[in-house]
Amino acid sequence: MFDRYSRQILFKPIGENGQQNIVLKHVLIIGCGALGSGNAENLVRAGIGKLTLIDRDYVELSNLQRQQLYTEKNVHDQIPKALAAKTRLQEINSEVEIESFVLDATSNTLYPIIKDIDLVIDATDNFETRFMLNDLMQKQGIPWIFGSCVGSTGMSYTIFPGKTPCLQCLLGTIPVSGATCDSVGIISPAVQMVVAHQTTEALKILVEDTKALRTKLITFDLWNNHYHLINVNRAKKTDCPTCGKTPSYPNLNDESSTKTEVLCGRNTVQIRTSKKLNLDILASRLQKIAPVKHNDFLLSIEYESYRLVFFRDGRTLVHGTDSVEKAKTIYNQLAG
Amino acid sequence: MFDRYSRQILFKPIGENGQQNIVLKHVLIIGCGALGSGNAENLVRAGIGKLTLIDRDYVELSNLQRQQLYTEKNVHDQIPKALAAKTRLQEINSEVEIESFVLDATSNTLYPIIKDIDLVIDATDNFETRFMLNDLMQKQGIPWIFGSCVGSTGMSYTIFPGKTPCLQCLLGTIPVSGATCDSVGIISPAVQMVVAHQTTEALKILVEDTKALRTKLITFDLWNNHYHLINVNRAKKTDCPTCGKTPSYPNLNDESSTKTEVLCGRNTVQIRTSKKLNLDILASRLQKIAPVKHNDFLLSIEYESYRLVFFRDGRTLVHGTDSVEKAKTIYNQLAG
Amino acid sequence: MIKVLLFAHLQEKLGKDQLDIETNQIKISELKHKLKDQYYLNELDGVMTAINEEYATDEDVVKSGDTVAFIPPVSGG
Amino acid sequence: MIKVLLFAHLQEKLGKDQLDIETNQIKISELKHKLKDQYYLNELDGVMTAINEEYATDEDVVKSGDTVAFIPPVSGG
Repeated sequence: MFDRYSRQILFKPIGENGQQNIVLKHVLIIGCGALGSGNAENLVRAGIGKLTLIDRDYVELSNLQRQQLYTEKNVHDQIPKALAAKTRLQEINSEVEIESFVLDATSNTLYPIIKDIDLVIDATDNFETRFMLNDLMQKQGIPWIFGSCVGSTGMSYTIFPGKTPCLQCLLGTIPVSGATCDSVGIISPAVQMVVAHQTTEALKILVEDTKALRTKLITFDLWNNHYHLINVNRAKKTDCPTCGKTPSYPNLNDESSTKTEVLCGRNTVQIRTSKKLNLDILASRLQKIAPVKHNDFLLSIEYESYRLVFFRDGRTLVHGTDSVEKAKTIYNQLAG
Repeated sequence: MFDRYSRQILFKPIGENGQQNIVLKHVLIIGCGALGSGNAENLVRAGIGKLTLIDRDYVELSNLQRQQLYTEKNVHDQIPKALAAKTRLQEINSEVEIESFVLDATSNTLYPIIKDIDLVIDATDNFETRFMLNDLMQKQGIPWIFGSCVGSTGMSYTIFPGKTPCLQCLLGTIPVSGATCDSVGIISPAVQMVVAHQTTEALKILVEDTKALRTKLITFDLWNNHYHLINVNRAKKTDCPTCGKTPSYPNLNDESSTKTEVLCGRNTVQIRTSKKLNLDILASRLQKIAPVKHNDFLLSIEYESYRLVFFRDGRTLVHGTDSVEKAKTIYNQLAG
Repeated sequence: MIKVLLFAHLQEKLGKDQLDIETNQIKISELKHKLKDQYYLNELDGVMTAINEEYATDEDVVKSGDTVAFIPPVSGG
Repeated sequence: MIKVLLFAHLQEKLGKDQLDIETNQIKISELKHKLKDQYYLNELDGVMTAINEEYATDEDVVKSGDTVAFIPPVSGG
């Protein structure tokens, strides 16, 4: 049965027992970009029992430089990442149960998904989502593995509710950092370093070898040859609004039904409504204005200097502006 | 033109100039196992001008746990790794020129391949080949990046002929180490750590940012949370038989025309002859003995408790024994 | 002397990845002030601080021979 | 006291990843002898040695307060 995992079973800290554990576990990966692709592929190759993926985006040409599950054909077909990822992952290992959602990860969308999750891997690309996740994981008592990267640098830290400091303890407030992959770039090895550390800690948790856990925060810079392990035990705060004695979970506020968000560094605005879009009806309306590209999950149209991508779940990306007002105007002209 | 590499061009140490350099360079990767897969995918995604791959093996089920280019279908079809790798890599990036060889990497097979190579990445799985490569690279003046991994550990070091100590300086003699992936196992993050370091140093060399090179040997253990950078400048020996003043290149001896080799920890013997095999003729002969599986590159047959795989280039793998004598006997019974 | 390590965009802003500060001891909050004044490193608010690879706060004091690292959180993924 | 770090299969053989050796100074070759005698670490031939993250040979001397790492080359790929 376990022939395909023989090299991992030979590794003593895993062994037959560890493999039996891995096969019973359910992991949620939030985001199917660079970190999500890498971690998902590792866990699927390792024989994880069940994997749930959630991502709001579709595959674009500039993703291919570092997002290991995707090909030129995915770009051409404008496939949502969560679905393109699932297809490739099942070709790699048909034994793993994979569930994928083309959705924004919000507290509303995650609540129904996380009920039997053993572990969450953070593969998001922004701190707003991470702080929401931090609250949600503390509330539900689920361990999660923070990871982020940009340029040739990255960091990772494993958060156990009730045991370790949480992200709020470590960072105080949501950082206002201009450094995203879309503003200062990234090289693929920085991704893999974070992935390697996230997957290792995930395997330790899945095989229940908790005394091997790293416990320190790592931060590295591959181009400048730095690697540091930081002891952050002291960061735990008893009055933390997320993991302290009287938590208020400040990042779990209700989301309003329509919300706009500037996607940092991408010259793109996301508009989210609570109602699903009927893409067929929209297609027949829009193709009078300009040629549309259309598949089961999304519809894209070039309009003036903008490109709009409408998703079935009610979201629209307006590429070509970082002005919310401008994006709303264009959106209303086409889909209003 | 460079839209797909935009995130890498945004990374300042690469930039437009660096990308122009990457697109002009030619890298050889020796071995298409775990390290080879990872490095090849990184370089192809990064837009390397030309990539040459050489590997003697075909895809097996136990490879899938850590060798990122391969799928269950490759296992079923028993595709040689160098070819399965090329197919997947071209789906990822059709702009890269990829050349692949299903061959043992020996000084004889490498000589004609390395004439316009800028850099070699070591993705072999044994020190015999690495010491041969070390001699060859010193003789030709080509930089190469040593990498190896087992369990949750790994190491890497970049060797510049004329500048750094060579592998012979560092290790003295070919190490007799029992620790291979086939004897003590491996987890995929150990692979990625080595790959991340090899690809980073490769990118520095390709964009000609030599002052950023790491210069130290790294060694790490992900399960036990170790990471060390070792300064090895002192290891350079003026009387080194490979990189010293009067080199003898002790590992470039002529290979005899027929050679057998026990593949460590795999319960397999490789028999290599200098004459190519006509697989069609062999198939028609062998199918009288037992059912054969046969594709353009290899032919496999189960015989008694052994499985033999004949390659077109003249090699045969006898699985199910680590006795050279036994393997030769079986081989002669079937193909002698 | 105190050794200061800088990461990510702090590095880029300064043009190098480390600095030596000549002083016997200094509070982290004062060290940040000093660096903001001398090197215009306004990005030092909201970065994580470590003294000798231990998490530190603005109130902690760093002494000669110590290494301080300023680690800005990065957000990509 | 000398701190000894062990990697890969040396670790497995010993059942832990570090050792403290009570001595003021010792040659690497003698330290290897000592470890072979006391812990049956015969695998110490052919491993790389580093003192405080610097490559070292059997002739080098390690002193109290130093960290010695024995790094067996691994061959997988």
